[in-house]
Amino acid sequence: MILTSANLVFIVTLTIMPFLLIGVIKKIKACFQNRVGPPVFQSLYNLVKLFNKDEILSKDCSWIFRSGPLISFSGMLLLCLSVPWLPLQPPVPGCDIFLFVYVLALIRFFSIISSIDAGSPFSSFAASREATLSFLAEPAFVLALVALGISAHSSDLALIFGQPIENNRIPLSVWFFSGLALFLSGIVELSRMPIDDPSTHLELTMVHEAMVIENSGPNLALVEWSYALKLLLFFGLIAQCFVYSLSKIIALPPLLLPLSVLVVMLALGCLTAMIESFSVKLSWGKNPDFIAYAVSMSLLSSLAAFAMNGGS
Amino acid sequence: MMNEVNLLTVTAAVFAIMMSGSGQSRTNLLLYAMQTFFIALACLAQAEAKGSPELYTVVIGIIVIKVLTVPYFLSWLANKIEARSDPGAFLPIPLTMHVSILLFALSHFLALGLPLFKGIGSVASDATGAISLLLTGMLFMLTRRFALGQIIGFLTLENGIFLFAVTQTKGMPFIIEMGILLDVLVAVMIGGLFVFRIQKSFEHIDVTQLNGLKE
Amino acid sequence: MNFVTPLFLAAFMLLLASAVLAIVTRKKFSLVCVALTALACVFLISGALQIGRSDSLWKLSGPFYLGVAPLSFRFDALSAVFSALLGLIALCAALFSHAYLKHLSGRINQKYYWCSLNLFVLGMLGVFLAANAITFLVSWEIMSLSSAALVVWNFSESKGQKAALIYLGATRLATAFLSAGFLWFHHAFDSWDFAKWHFNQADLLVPSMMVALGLFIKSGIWPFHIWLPYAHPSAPSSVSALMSGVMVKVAVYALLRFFLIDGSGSIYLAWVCIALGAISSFWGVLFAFVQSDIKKLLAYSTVENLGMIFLAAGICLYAQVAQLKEIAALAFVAVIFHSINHGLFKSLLFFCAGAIDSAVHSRKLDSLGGLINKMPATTGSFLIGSTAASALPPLNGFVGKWLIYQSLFMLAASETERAMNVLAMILIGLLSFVGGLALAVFAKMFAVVFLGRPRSPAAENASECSKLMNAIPAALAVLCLVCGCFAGPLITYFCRMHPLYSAVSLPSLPIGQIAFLFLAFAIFFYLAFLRKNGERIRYFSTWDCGYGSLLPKMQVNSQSFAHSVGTIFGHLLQYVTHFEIGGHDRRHFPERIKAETVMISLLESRIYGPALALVRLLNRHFSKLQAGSIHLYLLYVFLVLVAMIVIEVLA
Amino acid sequence: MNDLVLILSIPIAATLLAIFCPKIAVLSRTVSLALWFYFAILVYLFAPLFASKQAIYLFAGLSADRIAAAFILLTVIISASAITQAGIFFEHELLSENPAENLHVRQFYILAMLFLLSMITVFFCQNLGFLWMSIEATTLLSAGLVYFHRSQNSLEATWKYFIICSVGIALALLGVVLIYASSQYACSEGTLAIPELIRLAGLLNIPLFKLGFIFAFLGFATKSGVFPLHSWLPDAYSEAPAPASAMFSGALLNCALYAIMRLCDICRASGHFAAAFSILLWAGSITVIAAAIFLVHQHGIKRLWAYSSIENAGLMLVAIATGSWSLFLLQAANHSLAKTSLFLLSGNIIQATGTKQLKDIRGVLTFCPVWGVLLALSAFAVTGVPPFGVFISEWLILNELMVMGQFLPVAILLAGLALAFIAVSVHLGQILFGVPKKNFRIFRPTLSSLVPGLLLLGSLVLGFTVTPSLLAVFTP
Repeated sequence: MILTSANLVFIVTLTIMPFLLIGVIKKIKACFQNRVGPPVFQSLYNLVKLFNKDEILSKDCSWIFRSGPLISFSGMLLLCLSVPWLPLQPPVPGCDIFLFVYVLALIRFFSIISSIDAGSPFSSFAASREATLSFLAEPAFVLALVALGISAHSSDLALIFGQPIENNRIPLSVWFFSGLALFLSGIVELSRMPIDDPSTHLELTMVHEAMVIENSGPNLALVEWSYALKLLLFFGLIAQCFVYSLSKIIALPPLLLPLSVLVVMLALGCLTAMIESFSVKLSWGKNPDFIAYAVSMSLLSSLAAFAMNGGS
Repeated sequence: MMNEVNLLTVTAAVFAIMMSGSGQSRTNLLLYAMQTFFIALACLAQAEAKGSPELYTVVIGIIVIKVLTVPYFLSWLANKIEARSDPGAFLPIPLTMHVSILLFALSHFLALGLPLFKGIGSVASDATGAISLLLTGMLFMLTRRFALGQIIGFLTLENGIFLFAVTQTKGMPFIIEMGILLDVLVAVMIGGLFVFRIQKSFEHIDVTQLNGLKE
Repeated sequence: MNFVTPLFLAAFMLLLASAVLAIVTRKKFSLVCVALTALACVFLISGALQIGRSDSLWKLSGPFYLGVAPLSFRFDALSAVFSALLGLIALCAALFSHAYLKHLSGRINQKYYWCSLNLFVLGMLGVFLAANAITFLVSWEIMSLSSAALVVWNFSESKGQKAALIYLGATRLATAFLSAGFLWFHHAFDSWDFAKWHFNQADLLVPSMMVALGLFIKSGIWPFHIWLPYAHPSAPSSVSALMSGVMVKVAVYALLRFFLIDGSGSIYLAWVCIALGAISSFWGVLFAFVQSDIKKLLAYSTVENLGMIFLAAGICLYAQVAQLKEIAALAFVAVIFHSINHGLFKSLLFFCAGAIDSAVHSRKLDSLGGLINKMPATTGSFLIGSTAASALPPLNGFVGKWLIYQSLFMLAASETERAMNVLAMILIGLLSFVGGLALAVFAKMFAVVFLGRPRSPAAENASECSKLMNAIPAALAVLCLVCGCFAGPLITYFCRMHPLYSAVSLPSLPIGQIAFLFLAFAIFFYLAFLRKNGERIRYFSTWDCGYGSLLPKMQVNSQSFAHSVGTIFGHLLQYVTHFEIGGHDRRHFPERIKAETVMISLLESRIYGPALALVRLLNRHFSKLQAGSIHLYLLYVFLVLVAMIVIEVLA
Repeated sequence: MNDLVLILSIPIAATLLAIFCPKIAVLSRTVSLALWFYFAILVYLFAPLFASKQAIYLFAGLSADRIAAAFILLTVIISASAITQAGIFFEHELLSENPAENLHVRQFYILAMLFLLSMITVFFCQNLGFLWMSIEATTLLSAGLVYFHRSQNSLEATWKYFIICSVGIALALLGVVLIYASSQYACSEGTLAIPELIRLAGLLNIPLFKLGFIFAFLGFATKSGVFPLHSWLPDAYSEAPAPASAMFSGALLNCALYAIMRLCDICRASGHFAAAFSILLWAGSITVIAAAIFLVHQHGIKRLWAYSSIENAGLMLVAIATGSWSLFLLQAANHSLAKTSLFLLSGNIIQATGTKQLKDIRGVLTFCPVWGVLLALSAFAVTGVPPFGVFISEWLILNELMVMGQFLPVAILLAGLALAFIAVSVHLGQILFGVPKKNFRIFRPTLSSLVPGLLLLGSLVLGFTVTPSLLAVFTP
């Protein structure tokens, strides 16, 4: 890989941005709660610390338990490498929407089974909820991407997101609604408020945190890291959607684009933090109602795609 | 000549109607014999009309088998198994007779409606008698409680058919008429045997109680 | 030069010989039967591979004739693919059952089993090769009856009988519809040869629908699927593998042969296929989620997969009519590819279920658990099977699903009716939903069966079964992986099977590269982060909130895992709880409380139950006619006489 | 005349033997051997018939053409099989707890032989009058067979059979009379000879003929068990001893239907086949569906097969309605082979369990796998499952109807056949599987399944070998 400036930006994004996003969210939440909050890169420090720690495993668990985090991390990294970042083409080419979605599913599959592996009722319970939430949110996520794909006449992510702004045929409304749908389903997928509370430690209400309740040491580090990458991946896609829709209104200079994506990602982090500060966690039974919004946004986006597609 | 035949067939039918009005086995059998006798007479009249010698044999056959042997055998059977009086089923016996009179009227209309053979002249009233016998036989079978009654009903029905064959055709082939007679004889013998068996194993011959075989 | 006919003939003869031998010989027949059947399957596979793209007809001349047409068979690429699948799965099944039957010994009559199994394979082979309607139907019925015989292998168990009866009933209905359709086609074309039938005529919609209906019933498409969750679990696992892996594909094959190759003239069939396919994929996976018997769960998953296959078939039919060649080609390949894939992974899973059953003597999810340490080989195969069944890359299940997605996507993006675009979009949403559920289903099954702690003493004491029983699923697992990673050439091959699609270029799927990268990453990170601290691992009990040791019963089980789904889809999955409170003073001091939750099957209680009740009611009324009274019977004679005369006079 | 002696010889000799030979073992073996020998004689006698079209003339009004010959051979095969099986049946019966009387067994043989003779005569009749008489004779002679067990139930069944069939046949006589009357328009004296009637068919008085047809059809239909005239049939089939039931279902049913076929011959020649056609078609279709509904719930094993016979009688009526006698023959042959096997096997099972009640017969596959498997295969064969012959003949019938454009009857038949299959399967499942309720006394399992097995094989062969040219042989 030739070390161009674009690639440099890419590598920096991939290494720094995930931790930065988590840090920003935590910091802003702390601000709203009148706390100082941890340093912005606290999660990175945590990671280093965890990698140097001993690991405790349950006596009942098997190799599946350790394979879960490994697979999620490898998978997330792979996905991050195969998704375009606005002007940057991915190093791993040929990833289409469905492959993307199903690699995510593969990761989910292994995280579900590895969380049940130790036989802990808490993590298994969370796994059940995770499975339920994810299949409910799946249509929203897929349809949002497919709507984009239909407008772009391709299911290849590189062709949907990686187009130069001037040949971008996808209309504003599709970008916008898809972005919204992705954001809402991202809240579900990333276990954020109001679906899941990542900061409490009550086993019975959590989903993601409870799933990894048995993990420790390097194993937990991989989980945290892959979560951070997932955050990056989702926010990256969402941010691109919004940047594109923005670019339909204001002509952005090409050089500013990568920067604007990063800015929008941070802004999304702020938004998430604000939502988490101002909303309460929904009761379990209300979750489908929330997901329904995500699905409606994706449906709106697909309708928009059809409406705009007819002309061409 | 034709009138004679008409009179004879109608008389046979009237005997059948009278028969349906009685519950006494022996009376039934006597009336059956009378009815068959008049059929034999009708047959005789036909034989004279057609001048066929074979029909005379048939007449003798009828008299020997159906007028004498069969009623005698059946009344012997009725005596033996002490089946004297049939209480009747589904319809009171007098009413049965009234219905059979109605059937007689019906058979008149039926006979008029029949696409009959016109070669022998006006035969509608002959057909009336035959059909009436047939219907009365059916009614008899349907309204008698005793197995014996069903045999008598069957015989009456068969009489009707025979009468029909005799009066409405130019005479069935001889061998067939004799065959039918033989058939009746064997059927009555076998039927009688079974009636006897029924009496032995059920200690009655009430066929309405033979309903062990059903769904 | 061409060994196809002799090879197939040899396969036929060997299967027949094996069936007869099973009955006739007295001792040691099991091994001979296995050998003969396996040899037949090998011949079958090699014959199928020989066919390639040639097309030949083979009439069984001589004394064999079926009333209206001779026994005749046709070999072409399509039948080759399916008979190769049959040969493969049958080979596996025969070898597997050799080991598996020991576990059932005493309960199963081996003669009966081997005879029926061989006839079953023979019947399926006949269907795949049949060149005319009569040969097709004869083979079809041999297949159905012998498989029904296998479903009821345990003569004294009433569950199996019920299953077999439901199955027989369903299969007979299917035959009735097929017969009606075939008769009609014969009426239209005056020939029994499939080659002379053309399904692409709009005025033959009704018979086409009848044939399709027969196929729907046989393949267990909603709402005709109810036999499937009864029949598949009741059969011995090796047979379930054949039934689910190959037999239901017979209907898919017929659909391909009749409608997809030839094209259906009417759009309605496409709509029906799409609608029923979509509903059954959803219904199947939803009901699979709440099952707690491994094989029943797998059976419902078959309903789901068949639904997807029929959905793809529907899209293909639509695209053919709408002249969208590329989409049609994609959907066509999807139908074949997913049929094969499903055959591979589903039989793999059923074989594993058999292995579990023979090790633990239970198929109830709630009495299993923790088998990963006891049965490592089975676990590995099952994991691959589950991932394939949840359509996860890089396994073959994903490729099939990807093809369906792609065809739907292209349909949504294509310039056709707007309604169809929207429908395709909705179907994508539905499929992704179904995919998510399928993932949850298989994650649940895998986790409950293999992970955690054993939920019963039997599971605690389980041990790995014989090598043969491990090797067969493992071989299938390798095939699943190969079919997934090297999907490209296979897709091209299948595409060429249709005369019109050979020139169409399809989108490519870089699944091999992705899989390779993934593996490389995983190995790298394992070496980098996890392996080196192997000596720094400490073992402790699972987190128990500090309350003390967790019992195996406290683990999540199949029902509790599915609970949230049960509440969301409460209208479809109707649970009814029965309480039984016993004791001297039940109200104040209950001594024994028993609560049982039962799920009401909507279709059975609302549709099939009433239909059956109607037949019974008719029977009851008819029985009254036969009341035993001779007077009544005589009356019938007279009434019929009167009726006939009246009809004659009126006419 | 010589031929007539040949045809009469064996049954009469067997009858005489049964009258004078008190040893049942000797009697049963001799008679069964004699019947197979008889079959060989008949094959020898009819061989020229299949080589040339010339009918075999026996006596005034008695002659045999190809189809009659085929039916006679079928009847003799069925009877010979039933009588062969009867040897084992009676052996067991005589050894059972309440043994049948020696005399009754001999009576059975006497009646069976005479019954066989009367059935054979039916096929020879070329005269409606003779036809009627021989059909009546079958009733009179077979009534005694039903009464073999001397129980109340068997007596009841016999009485119903006797009375209802007699009434039916009496009505058929009226029909014959009417047809005779109608023929008087064609020739001065009138005639009952079938070839003569066919020749003069165009000149018959049509209204009278139609009326006659209805009566005659009704009569013979009563005998063949067409719904709702079938009422006697389940009782009689169920109460008769198994070999007799087999003869009833396998041979007698064909006789009555053959008589209807003969009537249709005349109809067809008269050019008024359409009326007869629709009567037969609808009677057949209704019978099939009604029998299927009756099959849904049954309490006796032989009653089950009796209803299945009714269903098949309906099918045969439809076959006659298609106007293709060879189809009728094919369906009759297939049904007879499979159904005889079924009745004989059921006889074995009934003897072994000591009950006819379906609810008490369980687990046949467990206690005697040979019977169980054969029973299942026979039942499948009867319900028209390929590759057995009934499937082919049913298929041909349905196809013929399709060609004629009769879609509704096809639908009815398909529904009826499907329902019948399902219903039979349900009962079959209960018979074959489960845990036996009572003790079984199995008697010569292999020997007693030899005849049914061979019959089943015959059905299988018929399924795989029927060609259009073979069918064409029987088309007049």
